[in-house]
Amino acid sequence: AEVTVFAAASLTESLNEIAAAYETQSTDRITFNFGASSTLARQIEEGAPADIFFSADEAKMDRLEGKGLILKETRKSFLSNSLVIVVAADGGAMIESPKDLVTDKVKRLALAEPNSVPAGIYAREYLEKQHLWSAVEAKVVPTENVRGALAAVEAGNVEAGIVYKTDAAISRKVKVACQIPARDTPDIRYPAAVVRGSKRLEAAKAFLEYLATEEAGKVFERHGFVVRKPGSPP
Amino acid sequence: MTAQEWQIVWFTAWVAALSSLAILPVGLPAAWLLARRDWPGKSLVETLISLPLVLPPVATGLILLKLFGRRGAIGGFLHDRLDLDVVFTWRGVLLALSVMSLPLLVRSARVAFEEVDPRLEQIARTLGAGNLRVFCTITLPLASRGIVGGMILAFARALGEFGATIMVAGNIPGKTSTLSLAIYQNVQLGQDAHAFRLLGVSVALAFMAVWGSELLLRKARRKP
Amino acid sequence: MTAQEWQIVWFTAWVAALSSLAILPVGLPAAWLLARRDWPGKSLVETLISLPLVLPPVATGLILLKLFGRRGAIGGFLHDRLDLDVVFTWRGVLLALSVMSLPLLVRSARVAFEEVDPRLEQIARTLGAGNLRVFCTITLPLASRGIVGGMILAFARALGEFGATIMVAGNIPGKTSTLSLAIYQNVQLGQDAHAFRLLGVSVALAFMAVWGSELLLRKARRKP
Amino acid sequence: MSLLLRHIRLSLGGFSLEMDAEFHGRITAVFGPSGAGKTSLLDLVAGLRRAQSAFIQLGDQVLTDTVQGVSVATRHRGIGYVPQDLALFPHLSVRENLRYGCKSGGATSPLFGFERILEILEIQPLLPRGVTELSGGEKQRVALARALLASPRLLLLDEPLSSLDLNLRRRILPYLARIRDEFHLPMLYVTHDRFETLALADEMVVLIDGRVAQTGTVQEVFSRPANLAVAGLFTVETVQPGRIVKTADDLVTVAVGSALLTAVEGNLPANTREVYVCIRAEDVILLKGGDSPSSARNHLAATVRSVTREGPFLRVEVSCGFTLTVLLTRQAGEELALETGDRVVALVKAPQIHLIPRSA
Amino acid sequence: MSLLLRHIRLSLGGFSLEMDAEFHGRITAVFGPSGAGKTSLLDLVAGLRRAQSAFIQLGDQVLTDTVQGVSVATRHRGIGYVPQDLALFPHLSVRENLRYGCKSGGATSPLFGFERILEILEIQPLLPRGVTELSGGEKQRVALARALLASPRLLLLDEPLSSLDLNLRRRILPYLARIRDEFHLPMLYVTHDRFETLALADEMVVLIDGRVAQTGTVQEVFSRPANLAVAGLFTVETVQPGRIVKTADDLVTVAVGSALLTAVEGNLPANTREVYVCIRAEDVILLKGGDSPSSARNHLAATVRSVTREGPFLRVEVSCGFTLTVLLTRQAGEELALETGDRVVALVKAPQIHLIPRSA
Ligand SMILES: Nc1ncnc2c1ncn2[C@@H]1O[C@H](COP(=O)(O)OP(=O)(O)OP(=O)(O)O)[C@@H](O)[C@H]1O
Ligand SMILES: Nc1ncnc2c1ncn2[C@@H]1O[C@H](COP(=O)(O)OP(=O)(O)OP(=O)(O)O)[C@@H](O)[C@H]1O
Ligand SMILES: [Mg+2]
Ligand SMILES: [Mg+2]
Repeated sequence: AEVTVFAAASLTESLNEIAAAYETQSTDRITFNFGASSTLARQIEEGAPADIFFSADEAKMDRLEGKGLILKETRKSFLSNSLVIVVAADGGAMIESPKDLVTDKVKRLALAEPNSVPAGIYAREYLEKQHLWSAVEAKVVPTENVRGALAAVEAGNVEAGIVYKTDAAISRKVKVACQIPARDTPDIRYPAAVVRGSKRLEAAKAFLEYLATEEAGKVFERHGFVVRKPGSPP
Repeated sequence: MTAQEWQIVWFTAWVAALSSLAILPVGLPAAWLLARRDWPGKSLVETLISLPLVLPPVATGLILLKLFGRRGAIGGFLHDRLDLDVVFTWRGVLLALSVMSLPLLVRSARVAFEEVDPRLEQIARTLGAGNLRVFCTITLPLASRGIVGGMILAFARALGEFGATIMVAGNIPGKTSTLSLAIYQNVQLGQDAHAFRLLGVSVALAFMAVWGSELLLRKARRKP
Repeated sequence: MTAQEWQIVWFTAWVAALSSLAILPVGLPAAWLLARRDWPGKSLVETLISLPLVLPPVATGLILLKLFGRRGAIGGFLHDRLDLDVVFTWRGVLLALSVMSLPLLVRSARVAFEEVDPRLEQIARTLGAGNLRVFCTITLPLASRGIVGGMILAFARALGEFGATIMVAGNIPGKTSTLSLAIYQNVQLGQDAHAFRLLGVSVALAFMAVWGSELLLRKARRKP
Repeated sequence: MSLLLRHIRLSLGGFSLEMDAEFHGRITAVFGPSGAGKTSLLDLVAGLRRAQSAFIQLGDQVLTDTVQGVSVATRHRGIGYVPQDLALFPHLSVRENLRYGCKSGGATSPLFGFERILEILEIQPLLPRGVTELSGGEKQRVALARALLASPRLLLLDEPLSSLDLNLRRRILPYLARIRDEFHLPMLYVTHDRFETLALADEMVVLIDGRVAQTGTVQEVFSRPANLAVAGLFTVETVQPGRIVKTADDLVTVAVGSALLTAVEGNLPANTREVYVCIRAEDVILLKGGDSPSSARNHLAATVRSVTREGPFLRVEVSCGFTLTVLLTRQAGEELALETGDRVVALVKAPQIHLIPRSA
Repeated sequence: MSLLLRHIRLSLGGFSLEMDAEFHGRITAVFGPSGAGKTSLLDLVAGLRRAQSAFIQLGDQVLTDTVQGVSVATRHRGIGYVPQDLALFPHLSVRENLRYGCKSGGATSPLFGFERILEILEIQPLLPRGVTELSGGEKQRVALARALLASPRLLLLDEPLSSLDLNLRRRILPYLARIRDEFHLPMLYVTHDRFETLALADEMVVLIDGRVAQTGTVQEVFSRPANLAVAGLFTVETVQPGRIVKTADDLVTVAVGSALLTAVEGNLPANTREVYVCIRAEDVILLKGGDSPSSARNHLAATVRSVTREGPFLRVEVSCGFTLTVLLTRQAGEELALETGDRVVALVKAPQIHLIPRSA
């Protein structure tokens, strides 16, 4: 059977690798549709023929679950990520801690759109929790996605940006100035679930199971994700 | 380039070309009506036709998705009656590209039709030509420069279209992935080298279209 | 609509109109050269001009960002010498819209220039008119229909442009946020009601442009 | 085949064409000053312009009837049209232009055959060319050939020979005359050329300012222009105000300047007193030295005022109580050896003095 | 002001224009059959077409010299051009068209003044119109006015009056003549009309197939066409092959058909034997009943073959050993009461028999 997976763009490389491995041991074929989680969610809402939805944030998955578009019992979150603050690789701002974002060293801060894009939403929640948001809000340059934030830092028009740890590796012209400690960040999780109405239910479930195996986990970890141990708190 | 990349290139070239042709039967009559007839609500219709240009592509994509999805008014009918799926298939790509590039053809062709001297059409009628013959043998060839120009714009736009395509057809490798989507993805993933290679291919396709049309027009002008 | 939404509407209308005008001084001469002169590499230049149409908008946006960022070749110069920032300001929006809509103007104008009878320009010369006067009083008015058509396409495209704009100018509320960006955001959030209201405004703007240009052309035709 | 035009009314900006006429002739010349409405009339007959009111019938077929709402589509009218602006199809070659309306039906006759028309109009070598690569006269011939090749039932010709040289005209005119004679193909022929009219047309309509100033046979109109405006169109060289002093036996005596002329009354309205006297230059004969008996009624003693050579002719102005213009062949002139100041006698026959009523 | 055209060579597809000529006249008529290269010549002088080789000088100023690489820009040539296709600016009103090249300099002269030109050409009421709302003749007048208003140093007129009625022509011709006389404004005037040429031009160039067939004064060219092709352009009705049988005292005797004619030798190449004999119809006099003494050298016994009425003339074909065409005024014809079969005498003066060499 052919399983169609709607997955967040940031998972492209790891999922391609995992699918290749999976296809050597299964007769099922895996087809992907990569895009922004929000786009994928909209598509599923409009009846797109997806078998599995692999989102970059819980909010989108919640929305679909609320509408009864996924099989609740299949939903699992086995990946997470963390945020980092990036600056230009050469001559970037000297930032040692998130508090420096408030100072004059940072005149502008690039974030993925803090209302709709997961990375932006997480960053905003983090800053709010640290009571930094009100001081930083005016400096924020919202971009469409992580790549926009990185490009903005590269271009030198913003002093810093907040992106996923997995994304920071994309550009050689930026460097991680400081990691945001896992305890402070909101719970960044990548939930996956089988879509209701899937005509290849068994195959979809099988692939979803495979994604949670250790074998797949290694691939995810190689690409910078944090694999959550099964049974760790949701 | 990998086999997969070649597949994307062929698919893109083919679907973009197909969409530039597919919009002719709708676009040319519409353009002609706008150019030559006065009717109430003309400006409105003209605005509607240019909507896909005015709206952010995702919005257009969403509207198309709503209409052509299995639950949509048109998509439902097609699926139930003809067992035809549009969205997330190559047909969805064709649909998105066609809709997005239609306004470019219509406006170019409209201007071209307006510039055709009606006197020539009249004289063709005295020579016994009916409306269809006049249109095909006089109006159309005389407007050809503008129409070809519009088709090139449409083709170029089809090559570059991203927002509506990804909404309607997704980015399914080997099925709906176009050059533009692949470039986007490579850019997102920071694989600039890849992206630039594909950009090069896009540019080459566009160049061939421009150059081919130039040649075509020049030959058409020399032919007599 | 909220005050913030009004601000977005005004900003969008204003910057889209400005970009449609801003591309004239570059677009018209380029179109004329393409239409009237033969030079080696013409097809290449033509392809290059239509690049922003061919490439996915993000790619164009990325290239612009690289060029016009403070560390970019052009942006660096502007920042260091003139203390002028382009990206993430309204200038960035203007830049993105201009670049994205330029090919639409150029191709339309090119076709229009090609259709102008060179005999009329020659006779204007016998009446003592220099190149500039001939261009302004004969070529330009006779090509006006095509040029206005191209400007409408450009304006419409500017209203709908999304990918390049957000890359170059961000989506800074009250500063660089355009209708198109706002609609995108609403669509992504699933706030369709909001999105549709803003879509309505976009359409109204486009309608006004279409209708205004129609009126203008009709008056121009009646004037003599 | 007759062409009926009834209660035509057509407005174009400040201009209006209003006429009522019927033509039974084979070729009807449409004469009139620039801007008189000749082209508008042809457009109307071809169905290319809508009139406010019109009834047009060709033979048995009603082409246009605004009252009944009838309007036969242009393509079904079977009308060949050579418009003033020629309107060749710029994207087609000469051959394609000619083939555009070509009907195989016409080819049955050698006169209407493709080859024959090409030969007469000398367009064989132009066939492969684009129409933008033609000279003015070449374009005109192609337009004429194109209309003929469509084997029409009615030909509308708007100054079809205006930019051709004499040689070509001399070949084409007899050809058109043969088409007229052998095919009974009626034509409306717009021209400013008196000789073309004489050579081809049998009937004539004169339009002035959108109104029919006169219709009739060519001879009638040329020899008896209905009014001054019409007369002015045909080089009637002498036009002088006069006053009728006597009427007797269908002959009238008119005082012009200090001279008295005898003319035929014709159809002058009763009690006309004030008239214009029109005399065509070639209708006057000059005698030198002494008056000799002649059948001409008017013998006027005259003095030569000027002699101008005009191509093959001599234009002589004499004064004989008024100024009279006389046209002589150069030969005749040389025999008379006319010099300014010479005393001569001018002979004019009574029927050749044309009277047009004038308000005093 | 003289116009020099030296080693002109211009290729256009299969056609080539090659000429060498100079014009010192005030108005030079450019004559020639359709497609002879008249328009091409004017375009070249105006600088609108590039030649492969050309040297053009107007007065003291070299306009084009392909050897030296000189080419004065069209706008600095000071040339007023009324092209065959008129080329009015379609987006401008008549007034704006007229004002386009208007120089204040010209307005100083009443003859070149705006008002005066409008009056002569009758375009006052057309001023506010768009040029698409004009009739053919109206367009032509606007084009002429536009060229005049630019106060040029040289006027190029390509059949400027071809679609105007006689009345207008009769007003415009003297006006052009006055411009010629008062302003010494030279003109190249393309026309097919012999009368326009006679009325205006003093010099003439005949182009045939892109070559100069003849240049000279108007009288010279009209009375002594250099060859058959040229003669054909001016209605020389009788053209017959003949053979010179005797030459004596500048007079030659030519055998034509069964007749012998006496002609002036003129500048025939020595030892010419085979010739064409050209006789203009209006140069022949017919006498009826008996031969009477006359100064004419050639008295030919003839039989009337046909009599055709042609407007104000009678065209009579007689056979006198060969076929001879004669043109008479209607008057003269009626006096002779000619009938087919009548025996007459045809008189032709020796200088009016024109001989053109022919290869046997
Ligand atoms: N579109 C128009 N709008 C207004 N007036 C017009 C229009 N077209 C023609 N006319 C006027 O109508 C009148 C008749 O025009 P038409 O072309 O029939 O004249 P014509 O007899 O053919 O003249 P010509 O011999 O100069 O060609 C003219 O006075 C002209 O100015
Ligand atoms: N663009 C062209 N390509 C090829 N041949 C051409 C082109 N333009 C003109 N010709 C040819 O050149 C010759 C001269 O043309 P030109 O227009 O000078 O003639 P003309 O003497 O003005 O004739 P007319 O009296 O018919 O206007 C013609 O035989 C014509 O067919
Ligand atoms: Mg006309
Ligand atoms: Mg010509």
